[in-house]
Formats: sequence, C-alpha cells, structure tokens
Amino acid sequence: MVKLTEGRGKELFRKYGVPVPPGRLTRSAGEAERLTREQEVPLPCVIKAQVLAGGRGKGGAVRFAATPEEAKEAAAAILGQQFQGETVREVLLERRVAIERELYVSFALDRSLRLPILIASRQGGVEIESVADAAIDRQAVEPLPGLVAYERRRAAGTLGLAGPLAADLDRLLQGLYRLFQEEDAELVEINPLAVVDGHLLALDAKVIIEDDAAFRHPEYAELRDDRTPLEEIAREKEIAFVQLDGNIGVIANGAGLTMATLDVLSRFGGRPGVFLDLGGTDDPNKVTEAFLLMSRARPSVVFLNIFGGVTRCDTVARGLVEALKRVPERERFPLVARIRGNNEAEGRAILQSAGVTSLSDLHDSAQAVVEAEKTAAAAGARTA
Amino acid sequence: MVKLTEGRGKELFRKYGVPVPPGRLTRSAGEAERLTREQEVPLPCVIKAQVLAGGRGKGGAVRFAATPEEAKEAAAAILGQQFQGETVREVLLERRVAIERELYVSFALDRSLRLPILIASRQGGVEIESVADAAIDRQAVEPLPGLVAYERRRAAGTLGLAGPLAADLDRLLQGLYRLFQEEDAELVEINPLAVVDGHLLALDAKVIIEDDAAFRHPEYAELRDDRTPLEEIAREKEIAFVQLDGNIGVIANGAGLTMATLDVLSRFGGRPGVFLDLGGTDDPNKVTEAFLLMSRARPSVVFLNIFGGVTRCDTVARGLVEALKRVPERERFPLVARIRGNNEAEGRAILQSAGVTSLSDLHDSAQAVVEAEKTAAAAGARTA
Amino acid sequence: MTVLVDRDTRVLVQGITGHQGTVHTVQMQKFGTRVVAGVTPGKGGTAVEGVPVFDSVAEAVGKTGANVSVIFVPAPFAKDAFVEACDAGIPLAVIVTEHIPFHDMLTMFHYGRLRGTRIIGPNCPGVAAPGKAKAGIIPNVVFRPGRVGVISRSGTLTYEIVSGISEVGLGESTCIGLGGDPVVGTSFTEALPMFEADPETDLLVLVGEIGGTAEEEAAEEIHRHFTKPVVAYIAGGSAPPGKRMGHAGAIIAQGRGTAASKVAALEAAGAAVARFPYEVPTLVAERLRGAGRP
Amino acid sequence: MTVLVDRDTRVLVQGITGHQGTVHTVQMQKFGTRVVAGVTPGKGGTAVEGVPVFDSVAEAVGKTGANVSVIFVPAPFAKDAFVEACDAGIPLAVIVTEHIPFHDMLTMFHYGRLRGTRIIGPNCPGVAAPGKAKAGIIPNVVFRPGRVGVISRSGTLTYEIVSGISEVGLGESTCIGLGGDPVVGTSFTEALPMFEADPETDLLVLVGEIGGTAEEEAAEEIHRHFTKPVVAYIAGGSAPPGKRMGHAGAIIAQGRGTAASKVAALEAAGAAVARFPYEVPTLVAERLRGAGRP
Repeated sequence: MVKLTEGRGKELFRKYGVPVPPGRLTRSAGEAERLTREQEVPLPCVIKAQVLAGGRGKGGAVRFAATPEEAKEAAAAILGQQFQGETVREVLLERRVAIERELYVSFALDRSLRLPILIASRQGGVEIESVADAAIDRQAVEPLPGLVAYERRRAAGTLGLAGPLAADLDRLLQGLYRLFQEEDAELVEINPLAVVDGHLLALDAKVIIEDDAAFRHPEYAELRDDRTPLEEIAREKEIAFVQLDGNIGVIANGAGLTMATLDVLSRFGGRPGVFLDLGGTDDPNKVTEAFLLMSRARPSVVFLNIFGGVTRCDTVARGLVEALKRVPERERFPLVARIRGNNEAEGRAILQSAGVTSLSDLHDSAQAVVEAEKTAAAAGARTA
Repeated sequence: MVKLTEGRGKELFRKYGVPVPPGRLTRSAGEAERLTREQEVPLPCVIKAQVLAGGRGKGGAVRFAATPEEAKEAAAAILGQQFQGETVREVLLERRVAIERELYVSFALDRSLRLPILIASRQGGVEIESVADAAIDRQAVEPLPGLVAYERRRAAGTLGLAGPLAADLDRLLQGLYRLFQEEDAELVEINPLAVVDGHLLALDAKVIIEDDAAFRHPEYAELRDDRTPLEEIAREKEIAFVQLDGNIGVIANGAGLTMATLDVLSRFGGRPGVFLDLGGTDDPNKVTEAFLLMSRARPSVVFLNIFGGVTRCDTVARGLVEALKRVPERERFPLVARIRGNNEAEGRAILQSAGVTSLSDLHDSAQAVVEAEKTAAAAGARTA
Repeated sequence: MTVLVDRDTRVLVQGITGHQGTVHTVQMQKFGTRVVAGVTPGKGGTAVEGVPVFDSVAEAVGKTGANVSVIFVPAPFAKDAFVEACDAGIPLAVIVTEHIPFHDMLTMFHYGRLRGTRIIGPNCPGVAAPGKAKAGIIPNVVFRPGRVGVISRSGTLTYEIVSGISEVGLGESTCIGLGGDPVVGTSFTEALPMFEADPETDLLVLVGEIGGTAEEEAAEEIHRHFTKPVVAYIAGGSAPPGKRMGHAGAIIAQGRGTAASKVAALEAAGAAVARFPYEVPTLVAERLRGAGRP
Repeated sequence: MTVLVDRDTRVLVQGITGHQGTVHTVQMQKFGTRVVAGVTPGKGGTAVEGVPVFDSVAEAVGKTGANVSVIFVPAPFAKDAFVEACDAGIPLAVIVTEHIPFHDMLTMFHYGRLRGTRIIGPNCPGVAAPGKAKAGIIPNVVFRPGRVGVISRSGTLTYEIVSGISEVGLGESTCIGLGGDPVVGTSFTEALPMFEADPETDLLVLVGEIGGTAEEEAAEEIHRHFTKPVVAYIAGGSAPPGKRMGHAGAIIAQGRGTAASKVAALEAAGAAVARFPYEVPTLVAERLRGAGRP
C-alpha cells in the first residue's frame, strides 16, 4: 500500500474540493522562513513533520510559530529528526486556526458487505479505536447510485452539524467519496475534521492508496511505503519479505503457509527473523534471488518450507542449488528443506544430488530447524 | 434538447480523447484566410457550415480549398447563407484527409432496456436509417461495469478493424462512452468515422445534450436549440409551443391531450396552426401569458381544451379572462373553450361571468371549432 | 392487493411540505387513502394536514409502516430521494416529479430492480384504485369504482378517458398513469401481467401515444399472455413528425413508433382501437358485452 | 451437483493461451475435468491441449455449453473478462488472477450478484471435487476422494492441509480455496450452506487466517445453521501485528480479527480448532468417529 503523507493527502483534498487550511510543503528551514515572511503561509502557523507515523503531536513533531524566525527555528528543529524510525525530510507549514470542535470522517472498505463505508464520529482528534462504538456511525455506500443525499444528511446529524456547516459537510463528503473511488484508495480519513470560524476544515489527512491499483496510478510510483533496503530489493523482485526480531530465516510460498510455518516454529521455541514468501512462480531464478536475499539478512539457520502448486518443487530445488553455488562461504547458513506437492520427487532428487537432504513432515522439520538454530547459537557463542 | 454543431461536438471529442482532424472554428472569411495562411489549419482544407441540419454536402454547405485565398472565398460563400432555414454564422476549417473507409458508431438510449446502447455499422457516411438492419450491431451497456472490453472488441469486429485500428477504436469508444455519460447526452454519433492513413478519425460529430440535465450543464445554456422567436418566448415561460402550417390555435394541457385534440380536430377537417401545451401549472399568470402568446401567432380561431388536474379549471378560467382584457382589439380571435376536471364548476362560472361559453364534450367542441374556423375564413375571404 | 395499491396501502409523501406535495396529500386523503407520513429533511416533527413529517424515509417507515412513496421532490434531487426510499425498503415508488434527466432515471431504474423497488413514473399521474387508495395526482372526480383497468403513458388524456368511462356508468378497478418520459420505471408490458392477475379487472384500456415502441411491445405481450379484452387509443395519429431524437432514435425503433404501426400491432393482438378518445367508452361497453359482462 | 462442480461441469478457461492458463488446463484435464473451451481474444480458431479456443465467451458458451469459467486473465483486464463471463450467462467464475484492485472487485461482486454469477476468488486456488472435476489450480496430488469438505482462505496452506487429510486415509468431497483478498466473491459464511446441503460431505474443515472478520462471521453461521462437525485451523497465531490497514480497518473489525478471537468464536460454535496444521487430520478422524462415521 501507499500511505500518503499529510501534505500529499491535502494536495489531493484540494483537488477534490475538500477544504484544508492554507499551507505549503518545504524541505528547508530557510524556505520555511521565506514562506512565512512573504505571507505565502499566514502567521501564526503550525509546522508539522511529514512522516507516516501517528502521534506526532506528543512526539514533538508538531510545533507552532508566530514569526518567520520561529518558523525557521521550528522547521530546523524538526527536519532531519528521527520519528519512530522515520527521518523527517519535509515539513508542512499551515495557518494555525482556532478549533471550535473536532470531528471525524473517513471512507474505508467493509469487507463483509463488499462496500465502501462512510464512518463518522462526533469525537474527532483522538484515535478512532479509542472512541466508543456507539459514538461511531457507519453507513455502507452502494456503488450504483454512489453516495447519496440522505447518507450525507445522516452524517451531518451524527456530527451535530446544521445549516451552513451541514452544507459544508455535504460538499466535503462528495469530494472525499470521489477521491476514495477515483484514486483507488483503501482509506481516506480526516481526523480531526475541525469547525473553524463557522466552517469545516480538514486539519489532518490520511490517505492510503491500494497497491494493486498501481497500474492506474503511475503518479504514486515514487511514494511507495518506506521499506528497509532489503525489503526494497525484495519488492522489486516481487518477493514478500518481512523482517522480524528473531534469527531463523523462513522461505515459504503463500501467506497462509508462511504464517503456519511461523506458528509451528514458535511451538518449538523458534524465533523467526526474516520471512520471505516466494508467492507463485516457476522461475528458478526468482528462487535463487530469494536465497541470495536471505543470505544477506544473515539468519542463523534457514527453513525452506514449500508446498508445490504453481511454484513447483523442482523449480525451487533448481533455484536453491544455484543459490548455494553463489552464496559466499562466509554467508553460508544451515538449511532445513521441506518440500511437498507438485513435482516433489523431482525436487527431492535434485536437492539430494546437491547434497541437501529434504524432509517431508512439517512437525519434524520445524523441530530440526529449532535444533539447528540452537546448535548454531552455541557455535556462535563459542566463536565469539 | 441541445444539439451541438459539429464544431462544438468536436471540441467535446477532443476533451474526451476522440480523435478529430486538426481544425478551427471561425465566423469570418478573413480569419479563414489567416488560419490557413499561418498553417493553423493545414491545407488543403475543408470548410463546413456550422448548422444543425443534415445533408450539408449536397446543399453546398461544405467546400474545399487548396490555398488561403480559396479558403477565404469558400468561407465567404458559406457564411451568412441560409441552409434549411438556418443562417450560417460559423464555419469549421479542417485539414482535408484521404478517406480509406467510412464507418459509423454512436451511443444512444434504448428505452425498452433502459440502457445506453452502442451502435456500430461498417456502412458509414450514409444516413444510418438507410443501412440494412443486419448491417448494424447494437450492444446494451450495463451501468455498473460501464463499457467493457469485449463490447469494444465486438464493435471492432463489426467494423472490420484489427491491429492498431482496433486499438484506436478501443480508446475512442471509451472516450465516447464517457462523453455520453458525463455530458448527459441523448446521442453521440460519429458518421463517418473514417480510416485515414491507418488511423481512425471522427470526420463529423453529432452530439445532443438532454434538456432535463441542463441544471448540471450551465455551459450549454447559450446553445439551446434554434427556435422561432415565439417558440423562444414560450420556452422562457415554460410553455411547450409548436408552430405548424394550419390556422387553428390549440391551447391544451399535457402532451397526450394536446395530441388527442389535434386528432379530433383533424377528424373534422381542422388544420392546427399553433399548439401550446400549458403543462401543469396553477398560476393564472402563466395561462394569461399563454393566451397573449397565442394571440401573437394570429390564429383564425382558438380551441382551449383543458382537463383540470394539477392545472385547475378555475386557474385557467381566471388566466383566460385576464388575457381577454389585455389582448388588443385587432388581435382578438374567436374562442371555443372546453373545460373538464378539477374545479370545473368554478371555472365554468368564471368564464360565464366574462361572457365566455364553455362546452364539456370533446366531439362537439372540436366540431364547433372547425365551424368557427370556416366562418372566420369566409369572413376573411370577404374582407380580403 | 389488487394492482399496486389497495386498502392496506400506507402512503408516504416525499416532499410533502412543497406546494404540490401538500395539495395532493389532501386529495389522496379525500380519495380515502391512508397517507401515514411525509418526509422533508429539516422539517421532521412538524405535520402537514394531520400527517406527521419526518426527516428521513427510514424513520418514517419505521414509525408508520409506510409501504408506498409518492415523490414530489424537484428533479435535481429526485434520484437521491428515490434511493433513500429503496434503502428504506419501500417496495413501490410513484414518482410525480417531471424533468428528471434520463441518465439519472437509468440509475434509478436499475437500482430499484436491485433493491426490489418498483417505480411508476417519473413525470406521471400515478396509481388510483377507486374505493381503495390513490398514490399520485389523478383528479378524484374522474373516477367511479368498477371493473375496467386503465394504463396510460399520458396525464390529462388519462383523466379524459377515465372520465369518459365513468360517465357512461362503467367504472375503474385500477388506473395507472405510467408517465411518458423516455425512461419509465414500469412500461405497458410490465403493467399488463398485474391486470391479467387482478380478479377485479374485466377489461383493460390502454392509452398510448406516438413515439417509442412501448405500444408495439405491449401488443406482443397482449398477444402472448393477456386473456382479457383490451380497448386502446393511440394519441397523435394526426401529429406532424416529432422534433425529438435524430437518427439513432429511429434506429432503435427500427421503423416502429408511428400511430399506424401501433394501431396495427394492437389490432393484430386482438385489441379494439378507438380512433378518438370519446370512442373509448362505447368500445369498452361493447367488448364487455362481448365477454359476457354487463 | 455436489458443491459448485461435479461431473456435469464444463470448464471454460479465460486466458487459456497464457502460460498458467495452459499449464492448469492440462492439470484440470488430468484431474478428469471436462475442459471444453478456452477464450483468448484474437486467438479464436486455434486450440490448446486439444481444447478449442474462441475469441469471446459468448461464442465459447454457445458452441460448447461451458458452465464454469476459470479466469487467468491479468489483473488490469480481469474485471472486463469477468463481466464478459457474466453477460454470457456463466453461473460460476473461479478467478485465479491475483492483484485485482479491490475497487474493481467491488464492481465485479455486485455485478455478479445482479447477473447471478457466483465468484470464487480472486487470487484463489479454486474448487476441486476429487473424482468429479476441478476448476482452478490446486495440485492434483493432494487429493483422495472422500467425505471431508474443505474451505480455506489460503493457497498452499490448503494444499498442506488437504494433503494431510488424504495421507491418513481419509479423503475430500469438495475443497474450495476462497482466496485471501480483502474482497472475495464467496466468503466462508456463504460457502457453509453449500456443504450443509451436500449429501457427500460428512465433516467440514475450515482453514482461516488472522485479519478481517470472515472466521468470526463463519462461526456465527456454524452456530446457527451448520449441523455437521467442523474442524478448523487459523494460521498466524504467532505472527507479529500485521502491517495492513490503519485505524478505519480496526474500526470495521471492532476489536475482532486476531487469531485468539477467531479460535474462541469457532470453539464457541462447537468447532474443534487445531493449533497446528498437522493436528487437523487427527481432529478430523476423532470428530468423524464422534459423529458415528468411520
């Protein structure tokens, strides 16, 4: 998925007619000073770190300024900082407004109904998970007519808005729904949606674009999720790659089987460090790449657990054998291979001829992996 | 309805990615020369009168030019001419192309299915009514998915297009369908859709925008159908007004009753000249306006046939009495009034007190109208 | 249930506080209809002619059990008002509003199908069953309870013809004005089976107009499935060629749509076709006698 | 018909000339499935593994009577391919394609409902009934004919579990891999009644995953309407908190979606829940004995 920063989200909001305070993005403290001095951003203003994590307010990533000098100082203090692992490269300068009320609206997907839902709550400005269920209104939106007037009126009622504020909300929701549809969003959220001087303003913007719709939205190619370098390489090769905090490497195919493999390893006390889902492939090169990638993550032991379907056992075996030839001596790792399913016999034979013993039972394999990890850890302790 | 001229239609085509030849609109012959001299329109070019009527080619409203001087002459020859009752105020200058094949596509409404239909025929460049039914392909388009790929492929098959031409058509149809939807069109028609130099080009454009959707399209307010001056006044007052070639004026309410009234008049040999449908109103002023309008059309006799529903009989009577006071002596006309339905007794009494006798039987009333018309004609013949 | 409305009909009026909404609420009440609720957003809690007004259709349905909505909401808002009625589970919506863009009607029609909400209209006089209920705007004065069903694409012409039937001492079971817009929620073809199934209808009068092919399609349905006698009138036989729709319209019609084609199709299906509105009552009486009914 | 496919199933493969389309056509044939047609626009008139290829689904259905479509068409074109199947009257579409945008799937799901076309998938292994037919890509080797039904949101994990059931000498009636995307055409809840009604299924194995609320909803359906024994496994109990969906996702789930909540819901509904995949066959055997089946 592509999470947009607040600033990018607000650019979309403007495009779809969702009102936001006047503001500008910048990557330099000097520019922050200039923008405020030349009143491109009115003072007093707020300076917000453009990172994806929540809780910026408490984390010092949101500051206020009444003068151009203060704006420069605040931007300088925020830019380059680490915030929950993210480096702040950009700040949003925005007119500071007097908030009368804080509300919440979003569009998301209801998986059970298979419909977009409009979520509204009078309690904005706090994490929506912390709001009592009874204080949240959910309305499914039918695709054929789209978001209709009575749904917007009901949302206005939920939010306690009448008169011009209800009219504001009516327009805002139409724009937000169009954004959700036309940009292939998973989520568009305004929290808080503020009442300011008798009008509605989106003070934050959370927009998540669906990865699978990337072919329709080349404009987001630059904005894919921040990932670790290895995760980035994996993404390019279309391998699902997740880093955890253990030291067992897991290569499996399919999300369900990968999760089940972690479950079984946990059962024996194993702590997975990296897991890597080959998905469906019958290209041995992709398997080789996956192993080379794994080796760079320096696992103490690797568990290969494949059930051959689209990804055939012989393909995996061939890719593995090739990888073993190419992994440098110092990056070698103990390996437990379990292969089942399509072309199982061929795969087993290929591995055998390369000196790799493969197992077939999941329980026994997992146990062997954890044993091997303990042995490796003990060896490491000796050599350290 | 709003019929767009070819030039306006092609502007929409460009907006929706439907390919058209390079061209420009102008209202002056001098400008036509300049456009071609400065190669804003490449030569040789075609100069087409921007009128709504068909058959321009045969009517001399389409000319060709190989030089700027010829372009000027052609524009001068066309501009200001009358073409089937329309004055030519604008010409379209367009690059002249070498047509390899002429095809036909359009989107229209299928009233029975309540769906848009895509109509395609390999025989373009002729009136589609003249094409054999078997040579025309019709496909309904479902609203939820919209126009989908297999429908576009089938159209390509119908038109005998393959390879890059089929790809052209695929894009063109998507644009044309979006235009049909987003502009609230009743009809979008490309005839001919030409194969030129291995690509598709829309050589003509017929776009009709629905009147009822005018509230969504203020941009078409200037382009409403050409009407006679009286028709224009009627439109402003929301009175349906049609001029025919007879001399009996008919004022009725409702399209069905109006048509039935014409049927009955015809039965007795009456020839309606103007008919005027009050629609549903309970504003006596609107009725008065209708009568004043009618008086300006100089009918030899007027038949008022009202069945009171939303339009109540007393409202009509009040409006009529007021009109009679205001019609100048020389514009007076013999009147046969027939009123039935809601508030019939009140209406009848009001008319009675103003000296107007009203009937209740349709057959007898129509007969009386035709008699009165004959009497008036005889009187006219005497005075002439 | 006879056809669409009966004594159990509980009418909701969307747009009740508008002029037409109020006027026709009174007329429906005078017809003997139970008008149980009105909806006008922002006017909830008030009342019109003794009818409670609600802010939403869902609330109105929840509190009053309304099962037919008569919609007077202006055209730009009619689609959304109809969707609200659908979502509140209303099975029948009579849309009086005129000038609804047909692109909106396409959405409404298909959404109504999805939700199980039948539409009568738009731009229609609605439904009336004398002695039972009325959902719409047909003048009360034209009716007399009886056993003649009437379906029509027209407004005032329907009143004219119903009135004629009543005046000769016959009367109506149910009359439906389907509306004459390019896209209607219920066509002749779709209305015919209701009258076929209705034990209170002995004969059906069909009032058509030139343009479109609805009458030709009705003739096919009559020929195949309709067993009761039919009397028809098609308005516009003398009208000049219409100004609406160009080539593509003619294509869809495939040569049909003229008065002559409609009359021929209906006569071929066994209907007696009146040349003029005032011939209808006579033909009705004849056909009823022919069918052994008084 | 047992569940979705049987010996009368006539499979059409949309995208048959692609690599996966061709590979799995062969596998379906080896399973004993009648693969009667393929569709690849522009390749009409050719054949793949003896299966005639057509340019359109309508033509394929007309000429071969295909009644199930297995769709391998790439994601950007999958929606339109599915609509083509719907419009040609195919009642069941198994969509193997992965990475279909969920906004497209919303349209497909609701259009399928309108047209009466059930979707299995997308991003799914499909349906297989050993000894009868297969519409999808589950490896043939894992199956053994029997009386255990299997429904799953996973791919390879399904193969793992089915394989385990077959290895202990039991076998499967029908196995459905529903797919794990945010929007699926058929959920556990919607698949359960098919197995309830299937006389060839004695017990159902449900293979779930963390995330979403499909398993909790399935538990409700099991509790209310499902009378056969159920064995379940939920993958991901040890997985770290997922990276997908932010606040609004959590809202929809209303605190559900964890392995613990799913296991608790299923156990409360009477299911035996395995902690690990290899426990499933044992629990199946126990429950079958408990139900008086060998």
